[in-house]
Amino acid sequence: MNGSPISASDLVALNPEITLTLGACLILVWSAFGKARENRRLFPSLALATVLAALAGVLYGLPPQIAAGDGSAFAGQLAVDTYGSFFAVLFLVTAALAIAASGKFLDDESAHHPEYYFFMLTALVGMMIMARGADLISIFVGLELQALSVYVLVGYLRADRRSNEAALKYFILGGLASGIFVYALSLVYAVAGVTSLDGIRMALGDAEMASSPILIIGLILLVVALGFKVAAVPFHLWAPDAYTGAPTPVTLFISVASTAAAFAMMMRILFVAFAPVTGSWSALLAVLSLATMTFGNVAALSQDNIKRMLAYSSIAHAGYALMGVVAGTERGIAATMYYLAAYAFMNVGAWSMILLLRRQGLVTDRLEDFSGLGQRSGWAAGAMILFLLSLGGIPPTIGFLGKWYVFGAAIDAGWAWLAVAGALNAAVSMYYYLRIAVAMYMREPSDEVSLVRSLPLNLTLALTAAVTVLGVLWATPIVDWVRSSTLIF
Amino acid sequence: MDALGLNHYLLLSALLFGIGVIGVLIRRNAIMVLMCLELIFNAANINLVAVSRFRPDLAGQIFTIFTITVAAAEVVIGLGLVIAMFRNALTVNVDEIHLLKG
Amino acid sequence: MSPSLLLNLVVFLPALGALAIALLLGKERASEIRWAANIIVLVDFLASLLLLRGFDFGTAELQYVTRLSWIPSIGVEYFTGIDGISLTLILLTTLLGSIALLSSWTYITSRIKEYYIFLLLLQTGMLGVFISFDFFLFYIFWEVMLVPMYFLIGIWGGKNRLYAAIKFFLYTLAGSVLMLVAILALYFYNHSVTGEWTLNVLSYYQLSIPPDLQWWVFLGLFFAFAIKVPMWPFHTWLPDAHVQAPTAGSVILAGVLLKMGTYGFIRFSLPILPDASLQFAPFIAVLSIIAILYGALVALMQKDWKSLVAYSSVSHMGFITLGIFALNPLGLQGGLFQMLAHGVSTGGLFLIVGLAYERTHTREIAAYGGLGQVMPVFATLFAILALSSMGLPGLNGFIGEFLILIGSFEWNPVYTYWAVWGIVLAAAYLLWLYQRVMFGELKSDKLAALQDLNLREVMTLLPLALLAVWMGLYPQPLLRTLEPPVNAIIERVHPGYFAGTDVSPPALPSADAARVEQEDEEKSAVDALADAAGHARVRQ
Amino acid sequence: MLEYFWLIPLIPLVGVTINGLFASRFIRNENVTGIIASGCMLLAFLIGAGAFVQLAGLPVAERNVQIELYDWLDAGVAHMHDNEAGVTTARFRVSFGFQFDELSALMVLVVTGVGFLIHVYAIGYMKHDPPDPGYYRFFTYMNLFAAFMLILVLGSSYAMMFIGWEGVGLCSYLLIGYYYQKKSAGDAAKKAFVVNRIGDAGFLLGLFAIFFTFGTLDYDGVFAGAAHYSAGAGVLTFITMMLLVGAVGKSAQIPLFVWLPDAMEGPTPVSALIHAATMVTAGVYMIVRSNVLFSLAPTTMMVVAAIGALTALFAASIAMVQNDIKRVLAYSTVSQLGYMILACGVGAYAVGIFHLMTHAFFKALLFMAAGSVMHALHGELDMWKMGNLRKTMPITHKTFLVGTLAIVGVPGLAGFFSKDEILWNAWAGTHGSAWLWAVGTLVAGMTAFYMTRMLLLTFYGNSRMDEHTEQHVHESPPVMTYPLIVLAILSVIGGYVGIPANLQLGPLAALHERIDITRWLEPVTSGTRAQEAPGTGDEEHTAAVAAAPLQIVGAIGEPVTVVLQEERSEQAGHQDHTAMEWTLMLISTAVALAGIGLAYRVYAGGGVADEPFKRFAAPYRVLWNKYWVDEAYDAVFVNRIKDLGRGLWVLDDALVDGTVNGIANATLQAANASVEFDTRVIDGSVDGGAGVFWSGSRVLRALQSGYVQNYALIISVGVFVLVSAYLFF
Repeated sequence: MNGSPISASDLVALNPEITLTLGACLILVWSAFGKARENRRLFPSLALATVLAALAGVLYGLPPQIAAGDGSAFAGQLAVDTYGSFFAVLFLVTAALAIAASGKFLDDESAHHPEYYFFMLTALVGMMIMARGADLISIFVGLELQALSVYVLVGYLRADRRSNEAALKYFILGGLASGIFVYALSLVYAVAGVTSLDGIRMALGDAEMASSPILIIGLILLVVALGFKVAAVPFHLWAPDAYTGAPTPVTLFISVASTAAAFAMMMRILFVAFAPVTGSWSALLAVLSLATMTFGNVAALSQDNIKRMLAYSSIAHAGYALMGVVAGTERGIAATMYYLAAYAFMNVGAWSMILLLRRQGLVTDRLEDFSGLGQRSGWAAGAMILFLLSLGGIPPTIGFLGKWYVFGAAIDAGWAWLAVAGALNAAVSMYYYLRIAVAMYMREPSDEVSLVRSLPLNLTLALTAAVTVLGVLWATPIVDWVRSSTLIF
Repeated sequence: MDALGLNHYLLLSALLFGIGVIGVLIRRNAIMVLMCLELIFNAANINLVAVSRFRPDLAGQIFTIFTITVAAAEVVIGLGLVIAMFRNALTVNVDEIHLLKG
Repeated sequence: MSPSLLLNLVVFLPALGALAIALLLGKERASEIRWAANIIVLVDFLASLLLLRGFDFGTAELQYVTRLSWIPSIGVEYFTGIDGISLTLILLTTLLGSIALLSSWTYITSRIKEYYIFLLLLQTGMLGVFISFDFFLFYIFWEVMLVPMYFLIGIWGGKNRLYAAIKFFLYTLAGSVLMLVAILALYFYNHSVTGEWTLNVLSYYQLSIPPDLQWWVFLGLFFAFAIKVPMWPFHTWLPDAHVQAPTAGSVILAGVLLKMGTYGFIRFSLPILPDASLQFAPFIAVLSIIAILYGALVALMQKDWKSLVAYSSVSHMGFITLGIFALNPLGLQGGLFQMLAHGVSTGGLFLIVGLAYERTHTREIAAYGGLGQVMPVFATLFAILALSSMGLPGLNGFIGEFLILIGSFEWNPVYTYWAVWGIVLAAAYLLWLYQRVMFGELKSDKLAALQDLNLREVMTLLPLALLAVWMGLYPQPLLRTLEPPVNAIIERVHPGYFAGTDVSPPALPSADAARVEQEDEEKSAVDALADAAGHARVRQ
Repeated sequence: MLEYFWLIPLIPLVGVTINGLFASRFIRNENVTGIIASGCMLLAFLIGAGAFVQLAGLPVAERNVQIELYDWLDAGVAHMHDNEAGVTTARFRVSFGFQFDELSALMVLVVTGVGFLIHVYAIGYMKHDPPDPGYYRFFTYMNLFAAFMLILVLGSSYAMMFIGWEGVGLCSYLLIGYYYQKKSAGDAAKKAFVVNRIGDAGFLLGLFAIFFTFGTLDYDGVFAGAAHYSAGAGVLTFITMMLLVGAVGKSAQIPLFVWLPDAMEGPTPVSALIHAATMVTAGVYMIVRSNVLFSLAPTTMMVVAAIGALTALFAASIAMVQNDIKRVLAYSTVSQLGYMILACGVGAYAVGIFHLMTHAFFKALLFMAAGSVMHALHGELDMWKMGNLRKTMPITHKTFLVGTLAIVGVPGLAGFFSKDEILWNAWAGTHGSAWLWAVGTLVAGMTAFYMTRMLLLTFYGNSRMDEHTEQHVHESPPVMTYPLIVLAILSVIGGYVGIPANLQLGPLAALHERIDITRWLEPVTSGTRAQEAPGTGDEEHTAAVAAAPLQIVGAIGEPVTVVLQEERSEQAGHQDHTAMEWTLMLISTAVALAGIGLAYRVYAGGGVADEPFKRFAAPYRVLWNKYWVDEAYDAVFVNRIKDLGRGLWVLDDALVDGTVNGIANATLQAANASVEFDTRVIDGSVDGGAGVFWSGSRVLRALQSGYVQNYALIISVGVFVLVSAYLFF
């Protein structure tokens, strides 16, 4: 498998990542010229263009262009399949929305620097490699690339102490997780003797190797590391602080994209490499899933800081998404994939809503800032209601369809009790989502709070809101795509 | 006594890993915490190299090279963050940093 | 216009109207909004009356069927239609809806635009529940209903409205999500048997599910429906919601929303899970009887006019569940009839409370007295509705309760013996209420100055009063409408129940039948010609 | 006429519509309203009379005319409980149908006839100045009552009877509460209805049992089905017992008689019409109507007789010491109803109806006369504030005198014949016994006593009125007195339709040959016709429905049944027992005269200023307080039920809701801060178990200490737990 020269097909397969990298470098270099830095329109549009180009590249790479929908590049380092491209599209769309949403915020914070977009793009490259990596090495590299860029983004507001603190905490814990991750990989490697996922699966074919304690320990450490990345309880503790401390647009981006990337990586590793030993991790994940959604929802109940509330709700949603992984079936994978997609839109929408509000021109994240939004701007409030209902899994929203999928997958795979727990959790979660609704519709508006005027931001809101509803009324495209994307396993 | 076996290396790396983790848990100074993270990475490296030595397979060593690179990058970013923190909070003690909680 | 289109129009007209209002009318143009909303629901009501034209009352098959593929990969369809049960409930809903809107003309003074939009959305949600025969679609309508009602209570409600609203929402939601799990279980079981992914309720009718699975699924559905009904001991959200909700909210809540639960039992639990239904029946009967007596006794002691009516609802709904789970034609028909009767009479009683409250701004029974002297019309209508609610022969309440009791007597006289006391108590608490409010000396000059009902207010109550009398004196049309589906359900639960009678029970509507019907409708003239040509060719 | 008998119950409804909708707004003339109402009653009476005559013209077998207006309830198939009639399934269907046979005919005449007189009387009685705005309401209710009462007696099935049954209950509620400004009136009305409802509940259960035994609720079907049963069948006992509960409620028997005395809160014509002449006798009518069933349930019969006798005694004893003339009459009514029930209980149904009729005459008369007195004395009711009215109110006095003589059973007047028949049957009837006769006779004595007492205290002796009233005393207007006179005449001659066997000599025998109520009613009371009725109700229905809506269903067949045999033998018995009958008759008359004498001795001679019986403190107090029955009921039932309701309500908040709001409240109280509570309520946070989650939320958030190394520690612990879990389990 070693030493085969890089072929043109490899480059074609890699074109989205290449595009992103080039775009990133371009931004970095261009920003070196003093005048360009002043230009506020330039870099966002540049980044957006890059992302869209990459998106085009991915979509071009979709079947039927790829024969059989499954191939590999770079000597098996990268998988070329619809699964990967699905997540690629997910990341890129999220990124595009995030870029559109963040511009105004950065302006108001007078922190509108090209580096922001640079790191966003590099993070994207990392995520896409996480999703497409077919070898422990490439996956690790992708993970680190994403992680390091995200650390920086979290600490992006240099002058803001909360931003620093969030970044440092995230960094330390993330570093620890990475360490555990790579150590786990080394143990797996020690047993399996190969680093490619397919190789590991073959190696685990024989029983005594599959049952060796070293492998088990490695596997558990691996699950722990992955759990950390998806913010599963009890490895979630970085999430609330990081999400709260980070600049809101960054939170918007990482709470969706990074989580999705982590899930992409997790599912590929578990379902490709460790398929033979499913029994030894599904129960483990079931416990994590239950703990995660319950903890996330309960902890969110009493939050008055809306960013923290949504942070905990993100944790809870990771719990729901895990149900699909627990199921371990093709249906389960599809469920998780759809859930992540749905989650992306509704969560981006909810976070953008926070970007929309400013108290006396300053950043704000308090529950009461939403007071009377219903009277001030019926449309904004209406959109927020949609997002909240979707997050709570109330029809007719994509959030509901997502829950439908994950619960269904769990029941189908015999995890009915988990589904029941999930269902009840959904009811509990509605309680704190409703607190926002209460603020918006049953409180008097305060003059201090004002809505920012930004076309891109409003477009983001409109788009996400539209998808939140149309995703159900016209669900077939996404659903079919998801189902066709799980064929790799 | 016969030559060192793979298990010895695994044991060594396990100890190193443990030391690293404990260090991360107890050291107050952010710099030292970074160091301990490095220990953890190196524990992994030892494994990888040892394994690829005992069963001829280059992947482990290649992996190691990547790990080292990544670790370096990690330190860079880490120090950067510590400095930024120090600028604002005038401390590098991780237990004095707890604005964000609850 | 094709009949099935008419049905969908009836359901979605309010929502479209809401959209139109939202887009076209600014919130400052209050009176236009009022007029628009009222006209919309009125038109909707008239349109629903058109459904009677060309409805075949003799069959249990679905009619006005619309069947469109929606999310084929998971077998979700847009599948709507009605049988006798749905038809009557739709008529009740449209009627009460228009009355509720009319009643809030002066009652609601703040945030009028939102108010009417929510009411209209609610209307569509409720109607949708009654026409959905795809579980996915049903669940969507079922949940969609919650949201507008939540806001109606939460924004325009009384002092303690937020508490009531959230309690209502979460309580019902907790039930609903369990139903969701149950639905999914059915979904996968159906697939494991038939190998096709479908949420088509009718195809579930054909299943014969192993008892233990039936038991669990029934439990899941039971929580959803029992909370909605609400059955004792899941009833505690009801008094809060009712007392806090604005009049229109209470009317619709009591008139229609509560019926969702019993409708669910009849439409889903009984035909899909016959064995479990039989198994649960005694248990539910006991709960029902507790509800009947418990609700009545608590109502007897209420100091708040509105919560008295609310608790009376608990008692009446107890009768309905008892009738349904008697699992024989009389009980089931009685239950269905009582659903309608209760909608009319209790809806009316809530209007009555609202009218009084609008004048005096108190619901304290003790604050009233002697209204009969100053408000004779009010007194008369109140009397009629109260009497119909306590089941006086010749009024609608009697027919329902009578059939329910006789049905339960067929099943087990002991249940009837206990339930009958509910009727005695009903007389007690309602007459006592009437006496305290209407009889006696006028409590204060404020009361003495009260105006009797104006024309609009009479128009809200009179239809209900007349309906109460009509349903009581000539229930036959309704009963005839309800009988075929009822017989079909009973035959499903008790196979061979009708053996040795002159009645041949119709089969439950079958998915294929519906499909065929649909195709017939779609068959265009062109196809017909093509067929003809084909035949011609064959002949030569 | 006969074809149109179904109009009888509908005509009063016309009056209801006219007076109810237009009177207060457009007519605005009290006389017109009164005349419309009375006119409807008169018309109904005329049709009834015509129909009666035609019915009498028919051969006995065909004296059962039925008509179905429309299908009222046609619900669905039901499975019968196992029964000897062999019915397994039946369709539950009730047609809105009427039946006109000897019994109904008689009842119709009583209801419409007496009803008409009372309406006329009311025209005068209800006039006040200033005009009472409720005047129209009053006549609307009165007509409505008449309509329901007629439905009750004309209905062709138990369901129809039940409609009327509850309907009259409603009307009595409305009419008792007519003076609704008075709290006592409202209470009395409510009490009447609720107590009646208890009876109705029993009736309902009986109804259901009937349906599930015979597969129909139509009289014909039921009675035909009953033929399959031999006496003493358990189910029949149950059915009749349940029906009896209904009758007890309606006819104010022990233990449900408490509502009737209070019902006197209503205007006097109401007391006369509803609570003396018609409604309260519905129970008697029901038992007689169901005589086929009752005759097959000896146990029930015993209970019926016992209840009747006891009630008669009980009420009469109370009546002896009351001072309120209307209350005395009320208790007297209860007591007389006891007589009728007793008659039914001993199997002499016809006699029960006979007494029902005569009682309707003289009791209505007495009430209206009393009303006329009240009218003159500005509503004074205490007979100790009257006296010596015979001068000022001659007509009232004379008519009242006639009524009194009639009720105490002075030979030759109506009461004498009917009461004597009852006593005779109590002795000799199928289920009769010496005890029942003894009680009955004793009651006769008491009746004589309290009636004489009332007569004397009211119209004789010297006046105990205050000046003001005394001056204004006046005879009532003719519109009120004429009905009195008519009724007085009826109270005299009413008895001659049922001449006892031993008096059938000379002209009386001839009269007996022509008119005899027992013979008239025999096809009903002997159950003969029932046995002839074809098959179960079902087939007959199909027949009736298939034919034109106004089709008349006659009865055909030849009379032979067990029941009939019994009746026959009993009649045979009559002849032999003439001697015995004479003795009993003399004894009872003697007792009655003794009662009169005693009362005369005590209360006559004018000088009585105060109740002399107060000397016997203890028994007097017991009777004066009516045995404290009301108090007992309040203490034992009413208040307990209220407590229960209150308790459950608390429970509802505390427990049921508590488990929901669960530990929420607990934690909140522990955390006491009521302020916090409010804020939470305002945040809409106190909610289903929210408290639990809320506090849980706080706990979990404590984990999020903000110290990064705690986080790392938690993570490591998690790792350790997972690893060890795997390695060791």
